[in-house]
This record gives sequence, structure tokens and C-alpha cells, in this order.
Amino acid sequence: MHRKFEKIFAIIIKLLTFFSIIMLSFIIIFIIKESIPVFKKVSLLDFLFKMEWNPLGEPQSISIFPMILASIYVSLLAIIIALPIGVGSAIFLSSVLSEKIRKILKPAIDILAGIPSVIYGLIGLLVLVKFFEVNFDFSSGESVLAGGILLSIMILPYIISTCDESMIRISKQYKIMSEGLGVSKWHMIRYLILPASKKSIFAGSILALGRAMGETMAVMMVIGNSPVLPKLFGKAQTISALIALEMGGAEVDSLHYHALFAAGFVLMMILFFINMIFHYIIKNIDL
Amino acid sequence: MHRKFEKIFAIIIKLLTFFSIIMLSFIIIFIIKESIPVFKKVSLLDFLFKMEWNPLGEPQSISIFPMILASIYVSLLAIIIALPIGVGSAIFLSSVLSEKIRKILKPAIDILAGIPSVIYGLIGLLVLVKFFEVNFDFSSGESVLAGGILLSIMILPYIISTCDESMIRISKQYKIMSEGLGVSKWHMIRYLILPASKKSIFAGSILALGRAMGETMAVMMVIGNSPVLPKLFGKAQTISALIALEMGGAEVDSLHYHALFAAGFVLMMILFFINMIFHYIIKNIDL
Amino acid sequence: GSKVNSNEEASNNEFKSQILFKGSSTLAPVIAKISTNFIEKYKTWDKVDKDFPNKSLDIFVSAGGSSAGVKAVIDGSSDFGMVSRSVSDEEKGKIEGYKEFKIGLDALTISVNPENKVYEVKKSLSTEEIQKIFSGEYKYWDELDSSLAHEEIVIVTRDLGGGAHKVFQKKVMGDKKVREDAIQAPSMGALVTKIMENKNAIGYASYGMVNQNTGKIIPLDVDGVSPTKENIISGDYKISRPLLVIKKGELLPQEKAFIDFLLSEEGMKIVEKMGFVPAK
Amino acid sequence: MGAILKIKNLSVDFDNKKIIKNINMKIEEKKITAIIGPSGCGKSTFIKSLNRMIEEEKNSTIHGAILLNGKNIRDMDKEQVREKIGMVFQSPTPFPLSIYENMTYAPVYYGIKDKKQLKLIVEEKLKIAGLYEEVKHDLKMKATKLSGGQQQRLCIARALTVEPEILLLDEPCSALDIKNTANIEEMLMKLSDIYTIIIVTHNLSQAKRIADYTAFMLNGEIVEYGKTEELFESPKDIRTKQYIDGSFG
Amino acid sequence: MGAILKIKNLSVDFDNKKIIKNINMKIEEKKITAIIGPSGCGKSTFIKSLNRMIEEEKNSTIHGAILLNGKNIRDMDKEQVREKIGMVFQSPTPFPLSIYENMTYAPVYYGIKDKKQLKLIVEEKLKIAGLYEEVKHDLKMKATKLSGGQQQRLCIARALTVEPEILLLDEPCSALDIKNTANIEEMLMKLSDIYTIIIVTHNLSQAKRIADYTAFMLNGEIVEYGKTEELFESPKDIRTKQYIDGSFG
Ligand SMILES: Nc1ncnc2c1ncn2[C@@H]1O[C@H](COP(=O)(O)OP(=O)(O)OP(=O)(O)O)[C@@H](O)[C@H]1O
Ligand SMILES: Nc1ncnc2c1ncn2[C@@H]1O[C@H](COP(=O)(O)OP(=O)(O)OP(=O)(O)O)[C@@H](O)[C@H]1O
Ligand SMILES: [Mg+2]
Ligand SMILES: [Mg+2]
Ligand SMILES: O=P([O-])([O-])[O-]
Repeated sequence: MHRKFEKIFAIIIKLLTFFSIIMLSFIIIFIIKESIPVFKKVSLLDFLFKMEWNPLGEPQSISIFPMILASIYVSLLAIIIALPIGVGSAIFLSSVLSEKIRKILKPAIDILAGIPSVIYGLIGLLVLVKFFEVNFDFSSGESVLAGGILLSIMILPYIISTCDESMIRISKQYKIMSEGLGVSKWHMIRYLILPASKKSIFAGSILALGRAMGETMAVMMVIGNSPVLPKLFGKAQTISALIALEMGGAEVDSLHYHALFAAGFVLMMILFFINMIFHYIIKNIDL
Repeated sequence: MHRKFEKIFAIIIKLLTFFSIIMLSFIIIFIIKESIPVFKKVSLLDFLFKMEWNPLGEPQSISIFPMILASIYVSLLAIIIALPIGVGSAIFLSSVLSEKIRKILKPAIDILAGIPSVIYGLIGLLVLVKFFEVNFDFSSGESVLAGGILLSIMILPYIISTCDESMIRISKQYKIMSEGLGVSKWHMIRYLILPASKKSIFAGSILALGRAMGETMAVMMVIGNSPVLPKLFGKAQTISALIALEMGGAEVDSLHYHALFAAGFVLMMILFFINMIFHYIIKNIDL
Repeated sequence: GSKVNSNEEASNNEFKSQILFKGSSTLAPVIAKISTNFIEKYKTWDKVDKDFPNKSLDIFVSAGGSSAGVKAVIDGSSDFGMVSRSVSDEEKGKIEGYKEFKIGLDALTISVNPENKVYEVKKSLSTEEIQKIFSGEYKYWDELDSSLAHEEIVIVTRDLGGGAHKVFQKKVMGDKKVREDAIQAPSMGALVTKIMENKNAIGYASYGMVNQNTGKIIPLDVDGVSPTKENIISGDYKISRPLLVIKKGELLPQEKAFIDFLLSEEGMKIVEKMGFVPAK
Repeated sequence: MGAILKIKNLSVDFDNKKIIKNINMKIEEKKITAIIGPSGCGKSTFIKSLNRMIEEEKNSTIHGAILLNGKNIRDMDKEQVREKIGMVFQSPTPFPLSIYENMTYAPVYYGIKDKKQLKLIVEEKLKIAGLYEEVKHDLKMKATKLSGGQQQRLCIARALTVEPEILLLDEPCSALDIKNTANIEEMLMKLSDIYTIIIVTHNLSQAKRIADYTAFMLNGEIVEYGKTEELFESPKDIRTKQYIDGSFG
Repeated sequence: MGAILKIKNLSVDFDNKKIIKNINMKIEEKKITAIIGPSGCGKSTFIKSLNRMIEEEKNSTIHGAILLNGKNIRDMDKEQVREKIGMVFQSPTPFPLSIYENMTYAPVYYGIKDKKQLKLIVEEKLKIAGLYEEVKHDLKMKATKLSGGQQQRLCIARALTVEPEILLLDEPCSALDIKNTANIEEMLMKLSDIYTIIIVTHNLSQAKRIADYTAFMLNGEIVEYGKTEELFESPKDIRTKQYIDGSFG
């Protein structure tokens, strides 16, 4: 009987989902578990909102406020730069270019996602940072701005990929009606495709934001890694850079080690809240 | 006049696209430029297909065949693991769960994309690698399999995000017709939503593949980094791990340095070709 | 073009408020940490010394490898070079008025997991034994000593091109190659973690890491010499390398002020905290 | 025979706007019942209520009861209701699959696996809907490429594959020419030996031709409901008369 | 007056399957021309060729020429052609925007910015299509929520906002009840003072009522074309006669 097959199918889907939820929970629980010892020594508020990070000093101080700000600052900057470029490119790819050129350009853009971050970091260091130093007379080019620009390139393919596919679908569905009204392609893009792709643009941004917040190596190489309050043209240190930089040296099971996990946990929560806000906004925009 | 606005809009879109193409070309050209010096000393074929990597030895030998295989092996393994889980979860999220639970679970899954790779690497080392050592009596648990599993978790949100959004759209459009036929949700998923989402699934896989091939830190911590031919239960070294591991120590402008860029270039080309093949397949499947 | 010229002129006549360090990636975090403390302490040059003008204190540290550090000093693109190996005579010949300051020593210990009974059976390994272990001639622990378990030896190294491995290669392995399927750890922390997690692992953990993890990993003696601070400074313990800051020509007064701080007790404490053996 | 479907005090709101207003009605078994009325009066909403499709509209609220053979459909499985009460929607929307896959979509669900049997069903139902001759060589073509009328016939054929007890048709001939309309009407009259059919149509002569009973709907209310001849020849309500007399040609 | 549109040797293939076969025809200015014929015979394909919409189907190949006021439309800008030759498609597909945005979509493109003026246009065209009264309070509602007939009227109103010279209508009344059909027919007859109208219909009496000229199409060929009365009263071709006589009710 076919219904039997269907039951099996349902079970498989449920199992697969269960799998991914298990993984998700496992990772979250692991991070939380490794974070807890910190909060026996430092209050959550102190950890979040004080300024100094000196886990090896005497007295120890572990607070990551500057890194929290830096993480948010750099990632949002990256999104702000990448979003218009990404959406613009997705529009161009999906609605303007011929299928032929598209078929070459799209895989080319997708490889941007596959270039290792070290290489991005190196390019950032040799080109971007250098550029600021030479042209803007910065004493050193390592800065939030450099990090934001570099990250924006790295997240570009995520935004483009997510938007482009749904724009093609929308355009397929309504193009004929729009063209029947004698309206130009650009008008259709502006007044039909863009508003109808809102959800995809949001989904892409969220994915890209996650990528931006989690990215380590490349940012680490161009942002200067100074645990100070971030300024656009000044150095800063992101949470993920902090973790990557110090995890290698932190003694396992020391307070330092747990503090780094706690920083990871905070990063996770920030991302979660930003995503929730995004979801809330998109829900209310699209009435 | 409105047409003037339209012209401006068209110019902006073109400019934005131009921007992203410039960035793309710039990065590709940079990598190619830094790769070229290698091929004055070593033939491309030798670089690609010989076994030994010893850029500092006497005589120097720089060939990356084992790393090429390892990169492909680990990433495809990750995709093979993540694809069913990701697609299954996307189906569940989009078609089975209530909007309410979905709205909490989706942002939670999205944060998987934002956890820094060091943390993934550490979890991989402390849990996954350990697990193999304890349960399977491996002398050391670092292996292609560990890398593949870890990567599959990391790329999960990319697959889920890309599929889920389009599945919701498709389900919205055809659900009523399908329900009018008295057919169950599961039947609709299997016979309507899945076939109609093929394109999104492919797009997600490509994005995820790029992420998998480019990922460095986490893989590096669980795969052992031995430049030998990869076996499922044996150690291996991916191209991106090679680059990340040695870039810090390579003297700028040395042959070693250029060889690392050349390795990056090869990674890029592999990704490009795999993407092209994917695009070709999807084109021919979807007649 | 004119802007660069005027800048150069300015630096010739006026007070130079910036100091540039370039070179070894091992040393870079140490110098960076010390300079951060220095800057935090004084903020502006006039607080360091009344004779200096009220200018902001800028010390820049960039990593690029020891050889890049030497090169930067030769061509003058950096004020100081950071080098984590000895500087060859040929290199010294290219630097007029060569000066070198020894900040400390980086020592590698041959360490194993506490569950591995090798440290009870053989407190000390000879260079030859270490060579055989790392080159793969010994595959199982019982080949080293028959009383040990018949279990595979797991080799953990740093990346084979990196500074740490170079020292190990030069001081222990000589011409022999480390076996291909050794685990290359991406950081010293990862290397140590691996030794702590795997009972059959052996690797060269840095001196500092061993001290941070006493009891969790066990360092063995090499040729009968144990890796203690004294033995390392005296040079009896052989797997070590110097951490040097090098300079071409005379120091400017402000540069001297910073080097003094580097070599002060405060500086040395940081060197030790970062896992190295301080020079003093 | 008797009433297979009893509608009691049915009301439907969209966003608190009353669209269906307290309808009471009995549908006779194995007869054809036509629903007529001006555009936007609530015909589609009404018949969508009959197999609980209206519940899929998120902004709807439903009051009242619908009894299928005496059993409230709200107490039944949605799927079961729709297996028994099939529906052809007003806008013909084939799935983005091939013609063949559109046709086998439901039968496969109802447990038919055998390729030959499936092929027979596809052929039979397409013939009933008068589409078979036109597409017999293109069964693998995407159904979305069919002409408007062909799509409509495909959707009718697709609904027949479920073999329901009651068939709801929402303007099934709107995109069809005379010949195909005649085909479909003939088919419906044949089917009414076995099935109960409810058809929404704006074509009064169609209602006259095929329906046993006709209901006239206006602003969400059933103004008049009775035997087709009676309703057309001696309407009791002045509004029914006006609507019918508006007819012309 | 004369022929505003001359169609010369028009053929259309889909994937090398001939759908339109060598059509020659002249369309009179400021008259209503009806195209009738069985489902799937190529009516939609034919009128889609008239404003080059058919070129958007990727698997189509087109031969022959279409002259608009003596000028080959292939030598004109696509957009310009469609500005002059407006079209209402067979399946009414509102954009997934609000009713208001659907209506202002084209006017905004043609340079109208003033809010008041836009509102006037929306109101006027919706009134012509007989939809205004029903939706005047819900102009911000998503157009996809309208009933089938309402969507069709919206699409007609939307096409009118372009103010074309020629209006192509593909079964514009298929989802409409008598009253609204009458409204639309009345409107079309009024509009034919200013516009040239080509209408595809499967409703023969509708063709009789409103069309000045009628063309009967079969298997991609124009079998007969002439004054409406002549075609219906004394068809020259036996197939035309058969088709018309197939009529009933
Ligand atoms: N894109 C396409 N690819 C392949 N075949 C097509 C395509 N579009 C239409 N056809 C076929 O061409 C024929 C004519 O289609 P057309 O839509 O012109 O018919 P029509 O006369 O408008 O029919 P109806 O009255 O049902 O709308 C049909 O057999 C249809 O299946
Ligand atoms: N989901 C919805 N949300 C809000 N209003 C709706 C919705 N669906 C339908 N309506 C409104 O309800 C009324 C009745 O719609 P319905 O589709 O039942 O009409 P109908 O009688 O089928 O008309 P037609 O003959 O044009 O198809 C219309 O005014 C319509 O705009
Ligand atoms: Mg309706
Ligand atoms: Mg048609
Ligand atoms: O950068 P190194 O310390 O490895 O020379």
C-alpha cells in the first residue's frame, strides 16, 4: 500500500529534522555548559557591560563590552555595504542579463563563498589596509572600516544567491503581465520584483549577518585586534577574533577558557536577538 | 518626469553590479597574479598531480594532489551528510511546523551560521575526534570523516535557509489545489514541493559547497593536516587548511608564498568547475 | 608625490613619534602586548620623558616571519626586526651597526599524555629515539620499550613550515623527515590539547604551555637534560631558540626608552606569561 | 433519495467582513445543483466552505454546521472530507509538473501503483474531460504550457481522478468554447447518475440546461432555491426575477 | 477609415509544432473584431503575436510581418508596441500588490506622479470595468484576495490605464456573470469610438452582439473572416457552418 510508504517518508523527514535539532541543541548546550563556570565568578552584567578584558591579569577582569560593540558594528557595516550591492547584482543577474552570461557569472560569484578566509585576510592586509595607510594618511590602516569592507565582499555571494533565485521565479510568473502593459524592465524591477522579493532579501541578509558575525580569520587580520571601543577609523576586536586569538593559548578549563566560551555564547545570543528582530520587522512590513 | 528617475535607477543598479563584478575580478586577478611566479618554476601538471609538498626542502617540491583530493572529499562528504538533513529540516520547517514554532526555530538554526569556526573546531576536537578514539579504537580520531561531519553541521543553515524560503512560497501557491484533491500533506511534500524546489535545493547546495571548501579553522582542527592521500578514516589536509597553516610562516614573495596562492587559485577553479557541472545538471534535469 | 616628500622631511627634522616592529609571528604578540601596556601607561611621549614633546605614542607591530623581519631592517622599512632564531653572519654583514636585544627564549619540550607510562619507564629520551619516533621508524610504543603497550604512536607537530618546527627539525631531526601522517596542529594550544586528549600522543609542546598545564601533560628529558628554566637559559637544554629584537644603527632616545621597558621586570613578566622563558 | 449535504446556519467572515450570511440549504443526492449570482456575491466562498477549503484562508472565520450524510464535516478528517467532496477551482491551476504527473498525483496517493492502471486512469479521465486527443502525444509536457481552456479541462480531469461522492465545480466552463462546454455538460449529466454535483456558473442557460436545482445568491445570502424550472419560470423573489431578466441575447 | 493592423503570412511554431499557420488579415480601425474557435486552436497565440508578447515564450518561432499603421512592429521598440497595443490576458493575474498599486503600476511608468491625478485614474478605470463600487473601501487590500470575476475586471481596468490605441482582450468575460458581462460589453462598444478592439471569445452570442467583424479560427488557420452578420448568417465555409451550428441553448 502506498500509505505505508508515506508513513515511512514522514518518519524519515521527522528523523532528519530531529537530527538537525539534536545537533543544534548539542552545540548550544555545549557552549552554554562551557560558559557557566565564568558566571560563578563574574556577574552576567559585568561580563557584558564593563570595559576591560584581562583574563590573565591580577586582578582578573573579564568583560567584553567593546568586543560586543565591535562585532555588531563590523557586521552591520558589512551588511550595509553588501546589501545594496548584493541586491543590485541579484537584480541585474536575474532580470537584466541574458541566460547565457548569467550561467557563467553566477558560478563565478559563488566561488567568492569558497575562497578561504586567510586569503581574504591577506588581500585585506596587503590591499585594503595599505590603501588606507597610503591614501588617507592613517597611522595604521587596520580599522573597523577595513573589516567591514572586507566582510562585505565575503558575504556578497550569500545575499546574491538567496535573492537571485527567488527574483527569477517572480519575474517568470509576472513578466508577461507586466510587459503586456508596455512597461519597461526597470519599472518592473522597481515596482514589482523588488517589493515582491522582500522576504528573500531578508532571508539572505540574516544568513549573511550570521556569516559576518562568525567570520574570524579575515577580520582578525585587518581590524587590529585592540580591545577598545570601536570607531569607524579605529582599531577594534570582534568577539570571534577574540576567541580565535586566545583560544589557542588559553589553558583548558581555566577561567580564561570558559570566558572565551561565554563570549561565544554572547555572540550567539546577539545573533539570535537580531534575527528575531528581523523576523519581527519582516512580519510587520508584509501585511 | 518619471522616466528620468527610471534612468537613474537603472544606472544605480548597473553601478552596484559593476561594483560587485569589480570586486570579484579584483580578487580573482589578485590571486592569479600572486600565483603566476610558481608556474615559472613548476609546471601546472606537476603542481596539480604530483604527490609531494615540501616547499622549504632541498630540492623543493610543490605539488598539491593529496590536498586537492582531500578538499573535494571532505566537502562532498559534508554535502552528502548535510543535504538530506538540511532538505528534510527545511521541509519540516516550511510545511509541517506551525508558524509559531517555526518563528523560533528558524532564527535558532540561523545562529549555527554565526558560531565562529574556532568553536566548531574545538567542539569537533573535544567531542567528535574523541568519540572516534574512544568508540572505534582509532589511534587518533582526526580523520576525513570527522571533518566531513563537522562541516556538515556548519553548512546546514545555508541549505536550510535557501530551501525553506522557496518551499514556503511553493506551498502557498499550490497548497489549496493539492488539498482540494484530498491528498495528505506528506504526499504533497513528496510529489509536489520536493520536485518543485529542485532549483532551490541546488542553489543551497552550491552555496554550502563553497562554504565547505573555503572553511579552514574548524576543519584544520579535526582533520589532522597530514599531506597524504585522503582515506575516510585517515588523516588528510585540505587546500584551505594548507594555506591557513603555512601562510603565517611563509615569507612574503617567496616561492612558498606564491605556491600557497596558487593552491588557493586551484581551489577556486575546482569550485568553479563543480558549480558549472551542477548548473549543467540542473539545467538538464529540469526539462 | 609631494606629500610623501614632506612627510619624509618632517620625520628627519621633527620628533619621530612612531616605532615600527616587523617580523616573527611568534614574537609579534609579545611585543604587541608589551607595547599596549607601555602605551596605556604613558599615553603620550612627554609622560615617558619630560624632554620629549607632547605627541601620541604609536607603536606598530606587524607579523610576517623572522626572515621578513631581517629583510625589513636591511631595507629600512621597519625600525626594528623581530627574529625568533639566531641571525646568520651573512645577514649581520648586511646590517650596518647591527644591534640585537635578547628578549627571551622559546623552548620546546617533548611531552606526552599522563596516561602514557613512558615517563615512568624512560624518564629521558635520546635524540636518536626522538628521531625514530617522529620519523616513523617506531610505529608502536612497545618498539621504544617492550614494557609499553602495543599501541600506535600518535605524532603531533606544528605546521612544518613554521618557526617552531624549524627549531625542532634543526636541533633534533637533522636530515630526517617527520613522518607524513603526523598531525599538524594549527596552534600550540591545539597541539597541547591533542596531547591532553589522546593517551598515545607525543609532540613538542612549548615550555610555557607545559607550565600552564602541569599534570595534564608530562615533559620528558632530552638526552638526560630536563627542560627547566635554568637549563634552557644556560643552553644545556638544546631544543630552544632565541627571541631577538634587532636594529640597524643607533637607537633614538625614544626607541631606547621602549627597549628599556621591554627588558624591564614588567616586560619580562609578560614574556613569561606569554609562555616563553624570559632572558632575565 | 434524500439530502446528502445539509447546510445549517453557515456564515463566513473575512477580517470580520460578513461574506456568507446564515445560509441554510439541503443538497440532494445524485442531482446537479447550480449556484448563480453576480460576481463577488460569495459563490466561491460558499462552495469552498462545503469541503472545508475555506479554512485554509487565514483571515476567515466560519460559523454553522455542514452535515455530510448526517455527520458534521468538522468532526471528520479534512483529507477524508476532501476525498469525498472533490473540487475544481475557479482559476485553473495545474501543478508545475507534467500533464501525466498532474493526473497521477491523486491516484498515487490513493494507493494505485501499477503503471498500466495509472495510464488507464489518466486516459479515461482525460477523455471524459475532452482533452485526451489534444495532448495524448504530449503527456510529458509541462501542464503550465497548455492553453487556458486546456488547463481548465485538465483540472476537471484531475478532480475526477479522486472519484469523489460529491463534485464541486466553480465555473468549470469559463474558458471553454461551445463544443467543449457541451462535452463537459454531457459528462456532468452522465456523472450525476453516480455523483452529486454542485456547480457555480454565471451562465444562466447552462444552469437551465443541466441543473436539477438552482440557488440564486446575492450579497452572501441565498435569495431563492428550488427546482431549476420553477426558479427560472416563476421566481418567487423580485430580486431573482430582476437578475434573470437582466439576461439577454 | 482603413486597416490599422495588417497581418502578413503570420506563422508561429512551438518547438517546431506549427500552431499558427500562415495567417493574412487586416484589422479595421476603431471597430471590434472577434476571434472565435475551439479551445486550443491558437486564438491566444494569435493575439499574443499582435503585440509581440509571443516572443516572450522561449520555445516559439515567428514568421511573417505585422504592420501597425504601415510600420512593421518588429522594427519598433517592444515597449512602444505594447504601449500602443494593450492586452488583457486570458487568465486574470493581478500582481501580488494592493489593488491601488496594481492600478497605478502603468500610469506611474507613463510619468504621472501627482497623487490626486493617480487617484482619479484609478477611480475612473475601475468604474469603467464595473469594479469600483465593490472595492472602493479596500483599495489597499492585496489584489490576489479578490474573487475570480473581480480579478478579471481588475485586469481589464489595469489594461485601460495604459490608454492604448488597440486593445487585445483574451476572453475578458469568462469569469463574469451576466450583469458584469453586459457592463463590459457596453463599455467595449463605447470604447470602440476611440479604440480598435480585438476580442477572443468562446461565447458566440457575445461575438454577435458586439463585434463588427468576426474571424473563425481552426487548427491555427483563419477559416473565414468577414462582417459579423455575414459570417453568422451565411457562412461560406462548411466548417464555419458546422461550428456555428454546434451552438445550442
Ligand atoms: N509555450 C507553449 N509551448 C508548447 N505548446 C504550447 C505553448 N503555448 C501553447 N501551446 C499549445 O498551442 C496550442 C494553442 O494554444 P492557444 O493558447 O493559442 O489556444 P487557444 O485557442 O487560446 O485555446 P483556449 O481557448 O483553450 O484558450 C495548444 O495546443 C497549446 O497546448
Ligand atoms: N481571502 C479573502 N480576504 C478578504 N476578502 C475576500 C477573500 N476572499 C474573497 N473575499 C471577498 O469576498 C467576496 C466574495 O468572494 P467570492 O470569491 O466568494 O465571490 P464569487 O461569488 O465567487 O465571485 P466571482 O463570480 O467573481 O468569482 C468578494 O467581495 C471578495 O473580494
Ligand atoms: Mg468565484
Ligand atoms: Mg486561450
Ligand atoms: O614567524 P616565526 O616566529 O615562525 O618566524
